[in-house]
Amino acid sequence: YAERDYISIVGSSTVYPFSTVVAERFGKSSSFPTPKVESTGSGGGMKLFCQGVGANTPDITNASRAIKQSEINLCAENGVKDIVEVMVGYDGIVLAGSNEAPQYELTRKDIFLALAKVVPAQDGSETLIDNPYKTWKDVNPALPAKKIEVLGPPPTSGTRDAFVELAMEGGCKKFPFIKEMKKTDKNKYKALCHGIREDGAYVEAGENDNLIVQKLVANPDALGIFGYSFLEQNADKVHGSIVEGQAPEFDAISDGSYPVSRSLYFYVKKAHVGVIPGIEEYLAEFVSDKAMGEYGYLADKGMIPMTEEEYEKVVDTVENLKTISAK
Amino acid sequence: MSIIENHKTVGSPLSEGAKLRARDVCVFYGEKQAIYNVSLDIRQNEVIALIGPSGCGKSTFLRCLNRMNDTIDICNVTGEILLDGDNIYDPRVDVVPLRATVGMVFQKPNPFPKSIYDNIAYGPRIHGLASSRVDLDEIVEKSLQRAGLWNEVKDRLHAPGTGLSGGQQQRLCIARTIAVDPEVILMDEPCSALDPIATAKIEELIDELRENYTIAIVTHSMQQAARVSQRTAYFHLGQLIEVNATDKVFTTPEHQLTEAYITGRFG
Amino acid sequence: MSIIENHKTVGSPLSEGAKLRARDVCVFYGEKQAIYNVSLDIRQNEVIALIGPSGCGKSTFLRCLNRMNDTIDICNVTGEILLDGDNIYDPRVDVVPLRATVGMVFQKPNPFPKSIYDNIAYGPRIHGLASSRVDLDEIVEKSLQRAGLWNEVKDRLHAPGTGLSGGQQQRLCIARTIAVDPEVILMDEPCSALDPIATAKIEELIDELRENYTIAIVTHSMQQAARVSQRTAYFHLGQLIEVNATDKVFTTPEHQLTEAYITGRFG
Amino acid sequence: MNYSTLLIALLIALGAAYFLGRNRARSLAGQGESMHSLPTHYGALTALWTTLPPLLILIMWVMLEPRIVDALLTMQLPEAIRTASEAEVRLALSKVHNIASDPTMMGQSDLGSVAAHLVDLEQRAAILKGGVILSVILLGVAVTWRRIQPDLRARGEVERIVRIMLFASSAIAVLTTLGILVSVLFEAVLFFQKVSPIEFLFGTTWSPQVALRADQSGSSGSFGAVPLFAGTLLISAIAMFIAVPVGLMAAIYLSEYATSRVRQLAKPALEVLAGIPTVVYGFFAALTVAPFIRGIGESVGLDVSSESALAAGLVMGIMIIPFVSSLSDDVINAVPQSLRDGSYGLGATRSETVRQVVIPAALPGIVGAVMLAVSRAIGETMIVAMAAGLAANLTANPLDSVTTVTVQIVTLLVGDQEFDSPKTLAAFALGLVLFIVTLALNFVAIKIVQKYREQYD
Amino acid sequence: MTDSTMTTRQKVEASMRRRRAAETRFRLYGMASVLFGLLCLVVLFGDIFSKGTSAFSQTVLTTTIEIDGDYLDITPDSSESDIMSANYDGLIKRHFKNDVQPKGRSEARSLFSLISSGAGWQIQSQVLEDPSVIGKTVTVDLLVDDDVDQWFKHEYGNDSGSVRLSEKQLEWITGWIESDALKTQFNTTFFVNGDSREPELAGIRGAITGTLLTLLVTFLLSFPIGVAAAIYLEEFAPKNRLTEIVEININNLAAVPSITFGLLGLAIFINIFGVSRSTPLVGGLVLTLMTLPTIIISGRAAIKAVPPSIREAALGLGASKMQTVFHHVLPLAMPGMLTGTIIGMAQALGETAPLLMIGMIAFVVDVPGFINDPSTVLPVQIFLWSDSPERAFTERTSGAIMVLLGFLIIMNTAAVMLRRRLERRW
Ligand SMILES: Nc1ncnc2c1ncn2[C@@H]1O[C@H](COP(=O)(O)OP(=O)(O)OP(=O)(O)O)[C@@H](O)[C@H]1O
Ligand SMILES: Nc1ncnc2c1ncn2[C@@H]1O[C@H](COP(=O)(O)OP(=O)(O)OP(=O)(O)O)[C@@H](O)[C@H]1O
Ligand SMILES: [Mg+2]
Ligand SMILES: [Mg+2]
Ligand SMILES: O=P([O-])([O-])[O-]
Repeated sequence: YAERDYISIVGSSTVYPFSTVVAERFGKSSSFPTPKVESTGSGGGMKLFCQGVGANTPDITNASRAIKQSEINLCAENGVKDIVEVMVGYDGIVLAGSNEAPQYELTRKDIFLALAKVVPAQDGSETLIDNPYKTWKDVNPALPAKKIEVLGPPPTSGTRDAFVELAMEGGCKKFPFIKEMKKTDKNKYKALCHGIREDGAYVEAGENDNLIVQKLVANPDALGIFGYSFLEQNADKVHGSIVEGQAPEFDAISDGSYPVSRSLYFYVKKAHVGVIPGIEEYLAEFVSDKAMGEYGYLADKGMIPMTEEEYEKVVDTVENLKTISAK
Repeated sequence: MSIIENHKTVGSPLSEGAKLRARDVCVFYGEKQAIYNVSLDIRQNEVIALIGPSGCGKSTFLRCLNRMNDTIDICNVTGEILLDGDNIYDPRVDVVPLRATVGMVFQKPNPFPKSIYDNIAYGPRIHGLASSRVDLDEIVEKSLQRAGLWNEVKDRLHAPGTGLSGGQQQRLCIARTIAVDPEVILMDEPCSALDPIATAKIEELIDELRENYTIAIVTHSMQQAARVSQRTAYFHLGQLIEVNATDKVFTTPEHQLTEAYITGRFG
Repeated sequence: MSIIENHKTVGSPLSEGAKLRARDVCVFYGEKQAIYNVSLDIRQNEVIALIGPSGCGKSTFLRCLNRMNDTIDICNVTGEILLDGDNIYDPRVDVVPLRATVGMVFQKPNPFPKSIYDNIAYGPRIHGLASSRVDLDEIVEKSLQRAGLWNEVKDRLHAPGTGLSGGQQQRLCIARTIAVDPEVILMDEPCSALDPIATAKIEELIDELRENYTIAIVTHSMQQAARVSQRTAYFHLGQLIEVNATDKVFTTPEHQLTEAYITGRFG
Repeated sequence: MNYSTLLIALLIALGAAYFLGRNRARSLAGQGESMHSLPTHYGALTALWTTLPPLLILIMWVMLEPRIVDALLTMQLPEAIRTASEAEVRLALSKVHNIASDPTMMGQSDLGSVAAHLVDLEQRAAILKGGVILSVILLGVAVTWRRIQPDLRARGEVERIVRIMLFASSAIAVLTTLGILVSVLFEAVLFFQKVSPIEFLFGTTWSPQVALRADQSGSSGSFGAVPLFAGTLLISAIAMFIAVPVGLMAAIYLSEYATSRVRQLAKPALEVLAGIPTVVYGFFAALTVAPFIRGIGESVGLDVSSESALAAGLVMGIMIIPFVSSLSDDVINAVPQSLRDGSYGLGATRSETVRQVVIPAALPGIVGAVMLAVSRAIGETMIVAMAAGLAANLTANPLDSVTTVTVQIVTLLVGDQEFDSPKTLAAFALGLVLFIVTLALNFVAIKIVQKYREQYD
Repeated sequence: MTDSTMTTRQKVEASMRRRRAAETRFRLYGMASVLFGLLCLVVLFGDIFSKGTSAFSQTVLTTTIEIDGDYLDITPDSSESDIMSANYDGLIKRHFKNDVQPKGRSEARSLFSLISSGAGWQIQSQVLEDPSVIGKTVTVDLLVDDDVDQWFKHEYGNDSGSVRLSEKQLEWITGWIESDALKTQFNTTFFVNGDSREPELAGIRGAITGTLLTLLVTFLLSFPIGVAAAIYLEEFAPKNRLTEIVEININNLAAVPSITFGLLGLAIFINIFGVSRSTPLVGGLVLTLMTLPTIIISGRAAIKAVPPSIREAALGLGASKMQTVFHHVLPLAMPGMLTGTIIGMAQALGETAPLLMIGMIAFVVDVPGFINDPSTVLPVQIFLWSDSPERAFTERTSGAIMVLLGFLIIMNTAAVMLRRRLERRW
């Protein structure tokens, strides 16, 4: 097992832009080499992370979701017992449209009705029918009579999972009989709330968010689903739709009033602390106020900082390297 | 043995109403000149034999007559060649009908990597000479028979032409050429790989064809030249030395070089 | 004209202390048999001429003698061929020294797409026959001279061999073969594309080579066979019909087929 | 001695051995011996025997040294660590390595002594390695030198060795196939335990939306791969529809019509198309071609989705043009001129000659080129993912959005995955089926080539 | 139509109209095909160039700043690590605070955000280079933030709603423009730096080096192995069922999705042989597996195209099979093999998917020195940048593509020149 003197980080492509900024600053301002950050996706990162301990496995994995029990088990099987979970902040998921199109004011129910595979029949009965809606106006008379066309990530993506859970399910629950179903037939409930239509209204457009932005510019009638940082950078081209009366803005996401946002994490292999040089220092840099704080450079890069309270907890976790099991 | 740069051909190279007339033809391969100011007429219904030492330019001259030299990049032809009075080197001339009219048998047999049948049928097909399959079969059989190959290949017409013996390939190429029924036939040593019997067969064919066609044949065999041709042209180092009636050339050549060549005193 | 399946060669195909002995050689191209039970001895210092109608199997037989038939996938040889007493078809035999010992000139000239010089020098180079550049130059010049090509190409030794005339290419291939100085030389119609003078030159060469080498030559010219060979073998449809001293074959052939062939009554 | 020094030493040995062997053969020949082979063959033989064995040893060494060193180090570790879990041992070893590479840390850790031991081991290994390699080199020279006698069949031996090396090279390609098969098979079998092969092969709905987390859920997920194969077929067909005619005609034009100047410029220029990163094509397809097609479609009243198979296929076709054009150009160029002459001599036009003589003669090579292009089309992901979308529609309409097997494999593998979920395993099953399908395709292609092969000369 | 009474000449003449037309059409198709291919190339190049050229210039702010040793707490005699860790960012902030006098904390923040976060490192490296500047006042060209850079380079943000800069910020910038402090210069950073998350600091040197090393490994392995395999299969392998299966297999390998090679590389090279992740070595090995089929297939086609008479001539002279192959067949087949290699290497040069599995889709700042240092390659860099939110990465993506194409063209030119020398028709 060859020695390794740099930190090896793998994992989520969503966390990658933030993790790399920290890595770069850490490398430049400390005597340690710049960590290597791979973008493998949350699941791929976990797989590598849980392969075992030693210099040929990564020290840290980023994730755009919390670690799963099955992954914790896998890690344990391979001797990775002490894992430190560090929450990074929030990522707002926006439904954006071209600046040439009017801003939509949507509710989660609208989103659900527009994008679900099956919806409750229009007559108010409790029957379920294949999604019949062609235009936004069909969904909600207050909306423009534009064709429903939403460019979004494919089912393999974490962003999609989050979107489905936060936006679609949120809307889905607004139907009392469906909400009832959750108690009686959970599987059916989930299939219903999480199933996205496959008739072309929802376009699986890959995971390159810049591409979605540009496609929106080319096709002003469409909406696109992507992360807040792309909206922020491309504000001259696209705008975020208002969801539940709230535009996707920094503060609204931060305080939770914009409903479609998820937390980002990274996980540290505690056993590597002290073996691979610089891990503690890297963690310190990451949770420092100048990085993660409200006015930190991560916020500049589009990450939504967490509340003061949550931040305190994160700092505490890192300082004491509190592992998941000890949580 | 050096010869004067601008040799004047002795004998009777020119004749009235000829089918093919070459005038002052020079051919260059890059810098190197291979043919020097050759003028020669070839009459309708005659067989003319081109003879001369190896490398003297016989093939080169022959290839000029249907512009096969066009396919060699570095080859350059000057002068005029008239077929029925039209200059075939005129830029407006289409080489395709020209070559269909002036057919050629090459020195090295070059069968297509196709079946024997398809080798023969190729020409008639592209020119639309056969109106039906039966027609075509007939053309193929006829051509192979005239080239004396039919008996040897009739039960393997669909075997590849490249699997034939050297002499068979040569006859295949002859058959292929006569299958398109050209008016002028240029033959570059058509019998070089043939045994006496096959040779006799081809010579018979040439005799028979002469009634309707014009034939130029390159040969190294003086006997053959004597047997099949009416006139003989003798080339030497790219120059046309002498053209005369065949019996005259072989009995009383006018030019000393010709005499030296046919009597075998040379070099 | 059908012949008996197992014809017994007339004349004297076998002889004591021969250099090359073929015994019961049969050759098949796939299903098709091209040579039937041929047994023939070729003596040291003799020139044997193989004659016969086109497609009768002369080339095929010749190619057996240095295992060139190995290169044709579908070709299959049975029987024995002994060179100085060793069976060349023994699986342990290395064909490389065999072919260096038994050289071959092919029916269709096949120069390498290299310069004239490199065409000739190739053999001596791979066999290490020249110890220096000067040596090699000498071998090249000597070979070209013996093949009667030197004068024509001496000032363009570095031009491509493929840019030569048909006859020149043929002589190039002859020169290439004698440059490696083999013990037995197999020549498949070496003069087919040559004019009488060049032919005479090659015949002279053959005569000269005979003093030290063993030569088998395929030819369609009976005159040539008569001029250069001591013995003549007549092939017919894959069978060896007759082998006899050349003058005997051409004056008083034993077999009726031979007679028919040499007198030109045939087909 | 480190590896680069050793490699340089090997190179020097190679040259020296060659000259030694050759000169020995020469001097023997000079003494009147008749050598079996040329001096250069003896040189080559000596060179091979002096460099191949040490090279093999070196490769083994590279692979084994770390393992042996670690095994030795493990014995040095404190009892407590050694008897703890394997993970502990590995961690400790990593730490030891890190300490050893940074002398200032040596004294600061309880593992300092082990690290010192490691440094010592490494030094000794380096000396040993150098010694072994050098002696093997010398041994090789000496033995071969002694073996060089007039009756040594050097050429045969060299050729046998070269032949083995040639064989080994082609074995690598075959081993790769096996490796791929093995690495896909295992997980594909796991997949088929969860999803029935019947459903997978004949199902017409592809929607891998399955739950990955206990607290999360999706629809049950369906794994009918037919739409993926249909999509692959559609997109590849469109791509080939562009690439084959354009590529083949370009090859014909370049080799038969164009002047050599044009050919020498245009051919490499076209080859650049194959090397443009697929991201560029992806953006081009998604942002230029797709809206263009959509615009045209809408102007004639067609309903075109903004992601279309046509856009991806067209652009992919452009990308693989050089596969067809350059490789075909080479084989067309290799057809002997005498065949063309034969055809021209009969009065065929150029195009007739090309179509009926040249192309058939070059067919095996052309089919090879086309197969390579098809393969590339099937294997391409980025363009499809960016321009044709990822939705698995079962359609033959090129204006619809479709997806391909390869794209799904990639998205499944790079997306959020879980080792035992059918969603991730599906990638392997797809890989396996794709492998089998293309195998069948190639089988057919080879049979066709064998049937129509025309051997010239 | 063909009347049996017509002579051949008449029949041929009769067919000529159609055939001439067919000929012309055929020729036009050919020309059109070549032109189409070239046109695509021009369009793609034009597209990339129009987007990418601006990546080669960078906006800087010229300012005169005092390297205040007291503030930084260093003297010319301080140790290197002290000099390294001094607070240069603070110095710059203080400088602009004094210079521009922003009101309040949030205005100060928006002022500081106009200057690149790399500005501190610029000063740092200047001080490290020459500690005697400590205490002096120097004039420096400080990098500005990518937003300012974009706004300034693209004619003051011609897309009207360039809302990334506030009124106040624009006011300051306009001030700088008026005092001629803001200018663009050649973007050397782009060529000498490794990757960075700040567009104005990001460079491709690491990716170029990684690409060079990776392709070197790929070429050194795939070319000889591919050629050797092609020779073996075409010339030496017995022609039987088994070789047919091998042939089909190799053809099939070309159709294996490239990511699968990544999986294989992960399993074999990393997990079994212990090669480290993210290195040019493992990248080169994986790309070798991927390019081999292309080289083998084209190599076999090229060998097949050599006429048998050439082989016969050599064999007839007593050349061994091996000599025949290496002296005659291989040189004649070499142009075709090089074509395959050019295309295969071009493909390897543009590939990203298989590299994902072996950890080369990564953020690597340090320039790799050797084949076992962590590194990334150009197409990966392009892929990563194209997916970055910062707008300024768009032009850098195109800039990197231009460099990649330059790389490709240089690589191809070398091979093409070689090929041209080897090519001949017989
Ligand atoms: N490669 C081959 N495949 C199949 N049949 C062949 C092949 N080569 C020759 N033959 C056949 O074998 C027979 C003998 O051919 P061979 O070349 O030995 O004749 P030959 O006596 O040399 O004739 P020629 O004087 O015309 O050269 C012929 O019928 C020929 O068609
Ligand atoms: N393609 C070529 N490139 C260069 N020189 C050539 C070419 N073809 C022929 N030559 C030269 O032109 C001269 C005439 O060649 P040509 O082929 O016309 O001779 P030939 O009279 O047909 O001879 P042979 O009887 O040997 O076939 C020769 O010196 C030959 O070397
Ligand atoms: Mg000639
Ligand atoms: Mg023959
Ligand atoms: O890469 P993700 O797991 O964040 O989609």
